[in-house]
Amino acid sequence: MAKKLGFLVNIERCIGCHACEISCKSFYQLEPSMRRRTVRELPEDLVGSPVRAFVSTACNHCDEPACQKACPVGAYTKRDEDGIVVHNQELCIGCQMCGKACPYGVPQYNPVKKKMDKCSMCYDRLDVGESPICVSKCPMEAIEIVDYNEVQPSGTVSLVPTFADPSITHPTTQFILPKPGKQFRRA
Amino acid sequence: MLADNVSRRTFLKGSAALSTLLGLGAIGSKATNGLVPTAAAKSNSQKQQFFNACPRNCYDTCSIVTTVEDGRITFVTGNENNHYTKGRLCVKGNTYPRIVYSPDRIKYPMRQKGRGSGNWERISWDEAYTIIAKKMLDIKKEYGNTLPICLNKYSGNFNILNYATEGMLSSIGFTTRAQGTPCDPAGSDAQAFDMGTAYNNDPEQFMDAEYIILWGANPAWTSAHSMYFIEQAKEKGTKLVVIDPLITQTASKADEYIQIKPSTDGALALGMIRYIMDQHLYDEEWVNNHAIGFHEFVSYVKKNITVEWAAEKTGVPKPVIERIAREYATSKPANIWIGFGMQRHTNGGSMVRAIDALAALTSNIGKKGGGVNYIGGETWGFNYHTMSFGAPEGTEGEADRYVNMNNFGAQVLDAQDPPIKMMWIACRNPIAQDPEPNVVKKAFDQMDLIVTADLYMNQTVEYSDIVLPVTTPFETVGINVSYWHYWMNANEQAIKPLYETKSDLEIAMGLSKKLNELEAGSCTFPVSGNLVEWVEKEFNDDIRKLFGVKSWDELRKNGGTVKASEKVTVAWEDLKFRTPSGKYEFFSKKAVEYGHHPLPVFIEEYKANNEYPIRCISPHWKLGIHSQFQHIDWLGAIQDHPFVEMHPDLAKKYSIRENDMVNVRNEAGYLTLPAKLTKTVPVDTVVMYEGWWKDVHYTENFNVKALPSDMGDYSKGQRGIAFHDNFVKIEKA
Amino acid sequence: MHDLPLVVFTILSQLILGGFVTLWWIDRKKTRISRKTGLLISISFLILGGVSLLVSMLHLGQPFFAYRAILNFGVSWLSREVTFYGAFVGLILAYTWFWYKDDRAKRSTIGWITSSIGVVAIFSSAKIYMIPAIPAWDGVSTLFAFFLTSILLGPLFVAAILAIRGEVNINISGLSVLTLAVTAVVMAGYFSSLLAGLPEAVETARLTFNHIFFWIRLVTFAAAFTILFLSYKNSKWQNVKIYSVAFAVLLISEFLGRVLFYETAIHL
Amino acid sequence: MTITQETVMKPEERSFYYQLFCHYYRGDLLQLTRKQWKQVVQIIKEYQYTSLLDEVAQSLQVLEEVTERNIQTFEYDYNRLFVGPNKLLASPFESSYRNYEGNVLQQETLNVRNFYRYVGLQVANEGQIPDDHIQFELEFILHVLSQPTIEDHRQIYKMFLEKHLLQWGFKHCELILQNSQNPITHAMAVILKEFLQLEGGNKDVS
Repeated sequence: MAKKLGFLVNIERCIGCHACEISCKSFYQLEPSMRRRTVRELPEDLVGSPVRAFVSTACNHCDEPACQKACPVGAYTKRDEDGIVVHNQELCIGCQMCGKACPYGVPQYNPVKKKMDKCSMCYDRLDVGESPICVSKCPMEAIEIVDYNEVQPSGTVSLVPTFADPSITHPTTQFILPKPGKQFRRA
Repeated sequence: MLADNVSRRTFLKGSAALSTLLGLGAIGSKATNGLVPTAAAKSNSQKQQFFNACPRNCYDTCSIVTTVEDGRITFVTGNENNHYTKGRLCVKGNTYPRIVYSPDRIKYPMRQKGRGSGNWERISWDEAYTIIAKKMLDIKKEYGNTLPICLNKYSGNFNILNYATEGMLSSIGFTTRAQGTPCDPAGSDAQAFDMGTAYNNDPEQFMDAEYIILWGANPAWTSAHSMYFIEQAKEKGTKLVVIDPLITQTASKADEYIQIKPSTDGALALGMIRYIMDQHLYDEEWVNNHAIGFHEFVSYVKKNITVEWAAEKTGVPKPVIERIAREYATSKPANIWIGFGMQRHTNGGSMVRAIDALAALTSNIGKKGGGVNYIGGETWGFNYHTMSFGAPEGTEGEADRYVNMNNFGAQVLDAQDPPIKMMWIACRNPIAQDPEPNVVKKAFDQMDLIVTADLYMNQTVEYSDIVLPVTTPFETVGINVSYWHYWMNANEQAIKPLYETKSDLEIAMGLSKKLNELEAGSCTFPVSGNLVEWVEKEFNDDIRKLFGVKSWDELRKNGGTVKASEKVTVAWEDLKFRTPSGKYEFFSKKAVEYGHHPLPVFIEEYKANNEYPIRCISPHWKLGIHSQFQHIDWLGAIQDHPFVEMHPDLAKKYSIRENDMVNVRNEAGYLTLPAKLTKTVPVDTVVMYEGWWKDVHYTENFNVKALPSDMGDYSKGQRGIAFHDNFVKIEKA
Repeated sequence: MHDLPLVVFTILSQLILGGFVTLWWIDRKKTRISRKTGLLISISFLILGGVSLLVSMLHLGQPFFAYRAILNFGVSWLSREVTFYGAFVGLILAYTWFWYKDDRAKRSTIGWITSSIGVVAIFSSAKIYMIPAIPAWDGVSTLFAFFLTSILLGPLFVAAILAIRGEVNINISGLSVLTLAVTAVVMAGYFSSLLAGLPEAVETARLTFNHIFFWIRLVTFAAAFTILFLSYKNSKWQNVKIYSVAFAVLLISEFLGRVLFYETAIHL
Repeated sequence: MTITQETVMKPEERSFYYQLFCHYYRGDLLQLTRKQWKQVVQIIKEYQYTSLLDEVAQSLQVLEEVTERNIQTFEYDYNRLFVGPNKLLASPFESSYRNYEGNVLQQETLNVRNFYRYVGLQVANEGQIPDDHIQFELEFILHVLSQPTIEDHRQIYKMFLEKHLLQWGFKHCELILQNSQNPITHAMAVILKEFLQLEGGNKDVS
């Protein structure tokens, strides 16, 4: 059976350090404003008592990618073998409809190349048995690649606050939400 | 070297006239500065990998793997051979390619005409050395000694070879030195009184702990690699307690977070101790056999401390204190990590002694996975060969003179007989990082010559006469160890030094050469030498034995990193303390010698006055280390301006809304920055992160006074700074 | 503004469709339009069509590879829009040819095909924007808006030119008044659905109401309505000036409305 | 003004300008006195292209009339623009204009290096100073122009110009003009800009 690869982002582990984002950027030598992965601050009342919480997201490699439907040149393909949504920059004409259509705003316009750009789950690394940069460079090991056809991890969610409804494109990314700890705060 | 004759034949009158006018041959005739015929076949375009060591003032001191293609760095990442770095760098380490290849690096030695004018002229290294050496010799002639020359160097680069700067200055005679550290002194003294020295367990042992208390430490931001082990321990069932006045990123991950009133941590520890004593949860055997002064301590506690008092003092409810005390005392091993922030108070050292006592009487010291972990230096036993040359024969005087790094400006101004006339600054940005920067500027004004060696333009360089361009770790050779973990990392030269940059060691050799040219025998520092030979000289038998590696070369050939023998990774495992008594000292005569109470007692905290009622804490920022990294644009894309965090209730009192500009002011100065409202800070405290200087005309130190902490002079020569006993008033700007 | 090329393209393409259908319809109804006038109007569509295609390419990062945009016809509404719109403009060329040849029968047939293709092109165009990622766009109101723009601008454009040429005085104001009324209803429904929708939709409504263009659009809309209503009631008001003014006012109104459409779109 | 086909320079004139700017970016003109600047202007004026362009003529006049004060601050301004130690106001490195976030020693630098290598040249301290410093690019063109023995030397010259110098030279001049605080750096930027314009010929090179 074909694989269904997706990111599993452990928000409980994430310390919002941005190493995933910057290591990806450094490895792919992306322009200053470009981010294939971004770390975002979550609302501080996420688990009730105030905490500093972050979530790291990249392309969600959706089951029904809106980018693919929007793209007029067919630059997007969802790989049969593992479901990775790949953007072929060679074909891209920079119309930016994919960025509009993606509920997560993932494809970003590269003002220097004048083409769109997005996370490829480092498929070329995966193909030779290496893990994606963000996965292998997160100091907290908070990002994993999971074959969701193989394992269905328990306690994960596909929706975190501020995120788009997963029923639109069926993103493969799953999240582990933080567990609230006890807090004794001064009055 | 280009075929001049061909050029000349082709150039007609204009070109010839220009060449004559400039007094130069045709272009291409200056071999060192232009294009030359290809010397060899095209350089190796294959991918090469080198081991580097992150030399920053950081717990994690990572081992780095640098990919080089065509002689240039294409990727920098962590070394998997190092089980602490685990092949992963922090966010800052990931920006190294940008740091090396930014067009804005300082490239050449330069001289400023008019301090602060921005009028710089490029000079050669020879000119720079000449100006500096002449000034040094003039000073020696005028004052009969070299004490008017002052070195202010600290933690910007901990490569062992970088001690060459200190060594070079010692090689000309006795000079004035900025002494002490703004970092850890109060806590280090406390541990020195209690145990003889500060010595921590291997942080990888968080995995072995049953119970972890992070006391005023925020490793999620300042030691991401430690945070990994803590999180892993938590996931396998270890309880994680965080005690902090702020809900830090680390506190956000705690099983239990306890918000304590700042500067009352000693009271909490003593309250826990009282409960543990009352409940007989302490290890009687241990305190009797391995400690002295326990009975005196018991009577102090029984007489002066109650849990109710501790609850009142700290703001932590009595049942919580009791429960945490019981849990801590009954979990084995239980691990405490004391952060540096906690001791940056006027009672910081005594608070650390109280926490040490808590760990001691529950016999958590000397246990794998336990410990009262603060800082350590067991792996630092190098030869420091660069500092071994001594003063030249016939040097007047007996020793270097010290000024307190933590009150640098004022003490430089006060220094007389002789006054300080020349300053050498390396691995430091005092105008951004010192308290009361305006006083430091005044001290600078008094100098005849200020020399700064640095990578990038900053406030201190702006205020210097001569700037010397230095190398990044990737362009030089070195060896690094950590004050926290137990690994030793080799630093190979991965690329040629860009432009005319030199390492501090090369600068030391160059200057020595010039000094000896101008006055033979005026400097004992070697005038030449190969960097690899220099680094090999740092190894001695103790280091070889400790790490099981013969040489730097062997280290670099075998993975670039090696961990010290397991024996040293458990602090005080043999329970042979380095105190005068050889035991753990609840009662320390040494403390008395330095003017402190012999016991770990509670010292009243520094309090706010009515005019400046709000505490202002300036902790470390996650996207920088002190003044380093924060100006790097990759990180600027994440956060591009400084801010002050405040509780919404406090903000409301001053009608301040999110992003409103706020004046933060006290006697020392003021700054204006946008507000960030968050319930993660207490209502009576504001927080500004340390080290921001890019694009603003201030630093957070503008309103930090040079208020000393209680300890530091025993182990570091000078007391620390009570950075967090800083009180301000705020108003909407 | 980044999406300006799209504003211009959508308005122009919709105008051309409305205008084309109007011209074809009048011509088909055996109303006499001189060859010269027919050719003139037809060529003006051709020019506007060319301009609209060029402008739309400005929106691309790689305008020279615009032709690739038809590759994903099977899936992408944008591909379909490009294909159908390209065909539409191509067919206008053929239609124009038969004005030149003065072959009314062929014109009629080709016009019929052209009109249908044009409708499909504008339908595809609307479908591009009906995406869940942007709640303010994701509804039939987008479809309505695009076709209503066609019906508002196209016939007026043709009527104005016919009036200028002094050939046929067609009474277009009835249709326009009706369309404006429908537009008003659609707009009211649209904003109430935004306000009742997702937070992003509410934000779009808020941005729109706070935008000066929205109020200018309302005023121009009311002005056009008044003029056209008077024109509908009073044949004296059916002349070159009135049609031209009404067209100009409505063009501004629609243009500003379209700017807002892009400007206030809030992504999920 | 528009540049017409007729204004294409004679080879020796072209070589002269490359030589002039190469010296300029090598820092050789920093020490010139007022009198020497006058002489430089005299030499330049012997060539026709200067008389064709008002802006250049104006700049030459500025250079002719420089004051002692101007000469004094020239070096400071030159360093602020091209040398440091501050954040450079007009980086002299091609790669800092062309690649992701303006790093030096990137792919563009290697492309430039390949050109040098092709004709048997390299930067003296290769790997230490980025090969695409404008000084080297100018020197390379000068070399190619003066070596008819190099096979395809016209093509190499043209290709290098189009693929490299003209790709960033204008942006560089613009930055100088924006940030210059000294009449000399300003005037030299105007002359360089117009010269590059001419080198670009009728081609639309931006």
